[in-house]
Amino acid sequence: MNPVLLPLLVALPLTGAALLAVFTSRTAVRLLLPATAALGLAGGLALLGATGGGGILVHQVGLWPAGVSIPLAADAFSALMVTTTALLVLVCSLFALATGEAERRYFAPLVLVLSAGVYGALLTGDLFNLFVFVEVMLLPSYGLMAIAGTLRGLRGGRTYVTVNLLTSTIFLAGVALVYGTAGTVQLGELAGAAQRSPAVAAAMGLVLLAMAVKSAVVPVHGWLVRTYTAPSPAVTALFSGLHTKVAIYAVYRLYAVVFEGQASLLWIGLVVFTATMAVGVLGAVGETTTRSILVFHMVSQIGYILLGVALFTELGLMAGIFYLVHHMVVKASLFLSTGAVEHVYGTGDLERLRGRARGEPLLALAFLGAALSLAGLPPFSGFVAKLTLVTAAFDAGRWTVAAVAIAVSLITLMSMLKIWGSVFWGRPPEPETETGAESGAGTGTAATATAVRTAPPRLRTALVLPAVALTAVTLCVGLGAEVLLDLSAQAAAHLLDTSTYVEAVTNR
Amino acid sequence: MTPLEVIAVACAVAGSAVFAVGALGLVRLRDFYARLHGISISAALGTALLLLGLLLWFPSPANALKIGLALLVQLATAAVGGNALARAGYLDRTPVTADTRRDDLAAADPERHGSGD
Amino acid sequence: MLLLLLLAVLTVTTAAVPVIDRLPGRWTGWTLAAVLALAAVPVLAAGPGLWAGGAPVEAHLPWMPSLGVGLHLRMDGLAWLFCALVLGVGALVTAYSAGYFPPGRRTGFYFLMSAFALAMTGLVLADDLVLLFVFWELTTICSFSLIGLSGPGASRPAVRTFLLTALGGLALLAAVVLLWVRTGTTRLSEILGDTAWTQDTAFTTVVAALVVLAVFTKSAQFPFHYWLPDAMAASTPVSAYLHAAAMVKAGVYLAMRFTPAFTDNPLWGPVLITAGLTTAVLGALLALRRHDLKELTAYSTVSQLGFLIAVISVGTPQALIAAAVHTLAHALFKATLFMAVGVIDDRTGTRDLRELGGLARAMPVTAALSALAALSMAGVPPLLGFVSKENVFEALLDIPHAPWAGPLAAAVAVAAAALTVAYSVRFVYGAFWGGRPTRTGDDRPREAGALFLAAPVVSALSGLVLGLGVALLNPMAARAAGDATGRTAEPHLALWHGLNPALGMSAAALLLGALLVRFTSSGERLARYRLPPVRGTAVFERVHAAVISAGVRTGDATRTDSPTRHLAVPFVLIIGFAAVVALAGPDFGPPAGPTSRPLDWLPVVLVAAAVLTAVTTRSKMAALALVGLAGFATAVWFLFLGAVDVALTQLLVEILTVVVAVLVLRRLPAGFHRVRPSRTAATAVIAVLAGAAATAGAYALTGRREPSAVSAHLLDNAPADTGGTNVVNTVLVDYRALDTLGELTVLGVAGLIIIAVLHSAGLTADAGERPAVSRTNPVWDADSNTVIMRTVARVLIPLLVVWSLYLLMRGHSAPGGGFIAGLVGGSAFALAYLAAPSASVARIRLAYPAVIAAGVLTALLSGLLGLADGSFLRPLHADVPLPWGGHYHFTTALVFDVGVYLAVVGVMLTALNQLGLPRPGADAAEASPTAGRSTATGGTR
Amino acid sequence: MTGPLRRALRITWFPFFYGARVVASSFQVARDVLTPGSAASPAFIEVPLQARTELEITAIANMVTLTPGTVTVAVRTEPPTLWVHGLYTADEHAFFADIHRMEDYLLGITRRGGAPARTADGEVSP
Amino acid sequence: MNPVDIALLLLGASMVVAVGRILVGPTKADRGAGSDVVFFGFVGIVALLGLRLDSDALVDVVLVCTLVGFLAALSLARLVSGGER
Amino acid sequence: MTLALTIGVLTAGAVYLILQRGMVRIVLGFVLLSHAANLLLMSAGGVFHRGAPLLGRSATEALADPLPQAFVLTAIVIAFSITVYMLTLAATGTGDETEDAS
Ligand code: NA
Ligand code: NA
Repeated sequence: MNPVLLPLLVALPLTGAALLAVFTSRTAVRLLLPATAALGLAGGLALLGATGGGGILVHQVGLWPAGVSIPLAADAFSALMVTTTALLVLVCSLFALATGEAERRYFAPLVLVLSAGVYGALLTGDLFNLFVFVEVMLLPSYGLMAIAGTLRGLRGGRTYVTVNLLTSTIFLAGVALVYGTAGTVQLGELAGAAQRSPAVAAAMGLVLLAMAVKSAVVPVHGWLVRTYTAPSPAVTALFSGLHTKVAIYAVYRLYAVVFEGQASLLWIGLVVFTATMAVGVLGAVGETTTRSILVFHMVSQIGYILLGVALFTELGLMAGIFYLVHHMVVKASLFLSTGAVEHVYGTGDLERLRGRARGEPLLALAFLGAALSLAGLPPFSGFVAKLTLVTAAFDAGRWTVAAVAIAVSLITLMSMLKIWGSVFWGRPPEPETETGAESGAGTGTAATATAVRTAPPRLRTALVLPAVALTAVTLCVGLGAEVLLDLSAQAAAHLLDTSTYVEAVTNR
Repeated sequence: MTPLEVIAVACAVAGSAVFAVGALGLVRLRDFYARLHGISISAALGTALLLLGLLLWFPSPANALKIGLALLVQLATAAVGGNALARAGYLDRTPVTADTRRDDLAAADPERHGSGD
Repeated sequence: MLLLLLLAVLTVTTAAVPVIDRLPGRWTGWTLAAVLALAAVPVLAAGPGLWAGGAPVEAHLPWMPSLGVGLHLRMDGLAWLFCALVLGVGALVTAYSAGYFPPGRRTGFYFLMSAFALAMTGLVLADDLVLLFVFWELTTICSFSLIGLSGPGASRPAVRTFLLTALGGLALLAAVVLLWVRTGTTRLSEILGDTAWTQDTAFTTVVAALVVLAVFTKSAQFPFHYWLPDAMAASTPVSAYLHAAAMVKAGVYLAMRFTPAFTDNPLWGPVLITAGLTTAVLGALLALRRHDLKELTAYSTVSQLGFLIAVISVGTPQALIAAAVHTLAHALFKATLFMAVGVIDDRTGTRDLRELGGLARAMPVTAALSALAALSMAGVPPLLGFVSKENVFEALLDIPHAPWAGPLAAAVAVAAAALTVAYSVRFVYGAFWGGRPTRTGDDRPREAGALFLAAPVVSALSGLVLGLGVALLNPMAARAAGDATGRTAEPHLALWHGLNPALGMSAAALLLGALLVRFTSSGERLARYRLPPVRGTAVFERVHAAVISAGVRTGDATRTDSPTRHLAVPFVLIIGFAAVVALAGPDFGPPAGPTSRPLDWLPVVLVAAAVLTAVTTRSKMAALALVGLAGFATAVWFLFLGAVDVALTQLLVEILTVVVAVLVLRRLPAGFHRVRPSRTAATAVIAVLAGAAATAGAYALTGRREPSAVSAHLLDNAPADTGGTNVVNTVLVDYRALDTLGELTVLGVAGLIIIAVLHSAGLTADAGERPAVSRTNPVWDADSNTVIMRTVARVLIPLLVVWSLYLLMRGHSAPGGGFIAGLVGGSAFALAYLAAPSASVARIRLAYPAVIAAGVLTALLSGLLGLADGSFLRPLHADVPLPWGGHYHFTTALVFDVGVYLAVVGVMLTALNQLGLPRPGADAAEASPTAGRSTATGGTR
Repeated sequence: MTGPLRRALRITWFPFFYGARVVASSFQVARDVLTPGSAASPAFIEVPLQARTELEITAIANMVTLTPGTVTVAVRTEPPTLWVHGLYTADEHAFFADIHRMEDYLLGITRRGGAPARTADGEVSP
Repeated sequence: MNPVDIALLLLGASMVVAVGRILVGPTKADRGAGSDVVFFGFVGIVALLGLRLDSDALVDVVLVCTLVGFLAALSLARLVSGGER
Repeated sequence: MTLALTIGVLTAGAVYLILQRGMVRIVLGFVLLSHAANLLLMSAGGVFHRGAPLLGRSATEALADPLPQAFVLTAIVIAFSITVYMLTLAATGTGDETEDAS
């Protein structure tokens, strides 16, 4: 793949979005949205092909000298992330098309801009440009968050906007200080700067702090928990797969490049991320709706994923990256399967749903598979993820961390079984007479008008397939783990020894 | 300094002094409507002098065009803005000092309700 | 190869179940049984080779080479025994299932049974710890799903069972990983073959404890025993296969496997024997009290598993032989009993001993095979159970740890065996001979069909045959125990050993059992006593509830939709971060030059005045104006710092913010909310600290280095590189156009989401105070009174548009550019909006989303043009000759800037038109003057 | 002098005419600001206009507002009327005279025939 | 001391006075009046800075200031009248 | 030092406003906070060279670093976009209020 094409990963979705902002017809949405998303997936796969063997693609946008230009760079790590992102964008778009949500005003262009922002953020080798692309990703999200039009959506929207804006501002301040101390914001030129200069370290510390808030680690997880329950399931699925993950990606990349994995600071991460795992899972098990359980649980998983960088060993980084990709897929699958139920029955309340497995065996299987994967059970990808991570922790002598990680996975299973036992198993509910769904149910379609109906409607296949597809992915990744393990190892190698990346980005 | 520059600085100082007097009116004048007259001093005379000072400091045709335009716009702002504010204040029933002699607006109101006195 | 083929066959069969299940009638069960039986053939055939001392059968396939984890399979004597059991019993039970269930499709059931057979086979064959764990967990999942499949009532037991066994699974995982990390390999045979790591007692103890936890939960040892009866919610074939013969034996298998590593560990033996014997006695006691035959059988399983664990703890080859044979015996008699329970249930519709009795006449075959199995369980010669139990007694007597341990353990075992005798009698006598006859006459139960009974008959008879020919088992037992312990075992399995202590114990157990039967009416009297009110499931539910309530409390900490609390935490974190950095006291070097000039104090004072007043005022309007002043003062700072473009942009943005804010504020109450003083104080403290941190950070971390290299490059090369002399603008449209593209996208999206949000949520009703003056007052008349603004605007608007185009064109070489120009152009529209006499007249009927999109597309297009010169967003240059001589330096950067311009204008249009919509309710007020007046009286301050 | 020339002169002279007017009234208000006490006698006064076109009305209204001491509060176009807040209205004759002088000057520019003649009390002669 | 600095001080003081009016009110109209003075004062400050910093780029800034000042004045008036045109 | 002080004052005011009730104060707080961030960016370029980077008008030596200026321009527009959107949010749904009760 020619590196000159890297910017097109950003430009093409933006073009699609601009067109969809003008041509808002149903046909246009049905054609352009999936097509553009699929194009992104093709691009991601092409990137994987080009970088899977350890190569790096770099393009200095505008062909200015390195250090002046904004470099876009793709190694196995970014390629993996781009591919997974594109997959989620495609699948969630298809789900949104199935729910009819995609035809809401500007849903489609917003999703495409969001994806463009994520691609840009994953590819850029420039700190300020990262800030810009994060904003490109966030702005559509603000809209998608509030688009549902429910009170809960609007309130969630406010918290979401304000917290993210605050975080972005902190991030910007961090970037400012990095330029103030190092005289550059180009990642390659910043290589190891934090280790050499305490001033740069302090400045980058602020950047990492912002990223920590964005990735919703404890104790700054509350916003995520409160806001991700507000939008529609498709949007939550998309956000869960993309947003916090970009922040996590940035933490990995920045700590590796700018700090060169400085060992003396890792304990902070270990403490924080371990707490994140534990608090997240406890919070999840205490919730009472499908979505709030899943959302709270994201926090826990974020702790797991970030442990990789806090260990900063070859195995740890590899495990973290594997976990990251696995989590993006699985969490989206869970949101989409429970979201399908929520969409059709108008509620995600565990008390009001029962016995769905009988009518929707395929959906139930999709949920169960993903849930087991999330809990780290074989033969799904979650097992390999947990195994490598726990092994990495033990290998690094972090017994406590490993023990917590293991214990947390039991409560994870507990929280997943809470959903399973309530929503999918049990006696299907007796005919209910009540009709008023809570305003928080959130999809805004006709289905929300009534609660669980007397004759439960069957879910359309188009609504079920997205979750099934993603669960199939997690199963395949579990069975054929070597492919992803190998890519993760490749990615980890570039984080552990950043010289290749740095040389490529700085043209040295 | 060239003589022109001296005049420029003099204009600037004079303009700011005039401006300050108008602004002081915000404190010294007794009601909202009276304060508007103080603002007129600052906005019209004060800024005009200041802009003139700027023009004299950079005397060129281009600057004359720009600053002349700026002055016109500034005066328009002072006028239109003053009017808009006065009317808005009246609409909002901003109270007047007790010695306000009369209110023809209320008198012109066929319903004669809720006049601004 | 054999092993891979075996797994492959099972995998394919499992995958094919949905297809097979399309066969009519009961054929699925039969087909599966046939497959399992056929699969057992080569395994059985491999037996003699192994017993003769042949090398274990091995197979390898890569799986996760980067982790060193592979599909390593190994069948030695121990694995052979379990493998044969799994396949054999599996074949029997699936055959039985065919008869047990009414004809019809049961895809889920057969799929899971098949998957379970696969998992269990894999588990015992795995020579890779990770692989073993995978199969271990798969059996758990199969068990969970099979229990849950049996009906709505089973979901809770399934969940309980799952969580408990998953707990053990996680312990196993920890053990696996610890061993892996310690030994550097996941190969089970290598790890157990070289037990150098067991020298580290602490480490070994930890691993042993974890393995113990795994074994105990899987094999239902006290205090985890309760799950097994709980799991009886599953259908009888599941109970027979998973919860009697196979899955629960996984723990037994694991304990036997790890014997060489842990025998010498001080924890392993005592814990195993204590728990094992406790479980044996407790399980038997509980079994004796049951009325439900299935529950009785389940508790009996618990008890028998206790025997097995206890004897494994001894660790000697003799003990392992006993364990191996008893495993086999138990599998046979317990599978038989479960299947018999299923038959009884099927024929009579009940399993309750209080409703059953005298079935022997009606169901003689069932009675006979139940009796055979029960006698084997009770340890009555010449059945296999007799031999195995006697070997257990013998092994227990030889406990090496302490001289008193053997006799004590043996005594307890005898007690448990006596109870076993008693409940065996309770089962068989109670159901088939004693009690009131179950229904009579035409309604009386009939014997089940031959195909239904075939499987239990085979298993029951096997117990008899193998008991009689027990000596034949010697080579098998020797190999199994040898492979388990790593030491040579010399078995002497026989029905008659002469008069030895074990025989005495057997006799004692039978005698005591008989007495128990006599004096407790086969346990009936015991059932009346209340046992301590500790029930496993209740404890589980209590723990479960405690975790959930801890979870609720965890969630409570963040359960608020007020942004404030979510925003406070990051601030506190930053303050903390700054404090830590400050305390570390790093040396950031001296300032590279003077950091302030006297005139700087002007914006400082203005900012301070604006900020201080903005935070204190309770008027929204005042706050808006004061924040605007802060913005202006900031613009002054920009001017001081040589940032003319920035100052211009700042000014424009500030004003446009005010314009938009006014559109919003008019819908809101004029004043801010009141806030509690305590909160105000806390907020002020955070604010001041944050301000201090910001000052310190800005002072310490900036201005201490020489001008950057990139700055020098830009200042030296901008004109040559780009043709522009306004360096800031060249950065925006040439060097870092990608940033600008992003920024312009952000702006455009803002326009779209404003429309989207208002489209779905709508604007709030107007809450601003209504004008208080009578509507007939001339001051009200908007048409007349806006004449001044309109007339001036008519002049200003074209001026602004022309000026904005000029700014656009010259941006490359002087302050200006797309954004500034766009903002100026946008303010022209804002002016038009403000000057219009009514909101509907003010509406600018342009397709503003299209303007935004056109802007973005133009910018993208100019970017794509750059590809012609080798890169996206690379500006192209051309000198266009002018008709009046000279030439104009054209660059596509200008096209890019036009895109920016369009987007900015589009967004301004959007904001004005969307937020400037007529106020909801305004028309109503106009229609009714009284409405206007009533607000007038209430609206004045 | 012919009409156009006369109007050109009037336009040229306008800044000085109006500037003097503004300066004078500025001093009047400034005195109130800078010295203790006040000579003010404020009122909202209805001022009928000779101006007819929107441009004329706008111009006179703005000139009134721009002059310290008078502010246009409301406008009516049919018939053209201003409501002016005057700070010094004790002498209403002078008050009207000041406004009429400005209006006449203005109309002298905007109209070919100049401003219509007025009676002594400021009313337009029929 | 540079005489322009004195002028800047005077304007600065004027703005502080205006800020006081914005803060004290008491009516929305008074706050609007204070704001107007702030905006005009700002235009003046920019003009003075043109002299003080000797940068004719500020002439453009002045022009933009006056142009947008118009918008600001109208907007604030609109707010005073409760959004009434 | 003066610039750092300005940044601190803006930050303090911003934080105070952001932590109050009501969407409007939060929005205004963020406006102040973005000023602070922008000034910090300017500060990052150094405050000793303050010449406007317009080439050909004065000597290059005393010119300010143009890069942070470009950064600030970008940041201002982004902040403006979000501010306008937040104001829209304040005018929808429950209006200004962000808390159920104080
Ligand atoms: Na439920
Ligand atoms: Na006036």
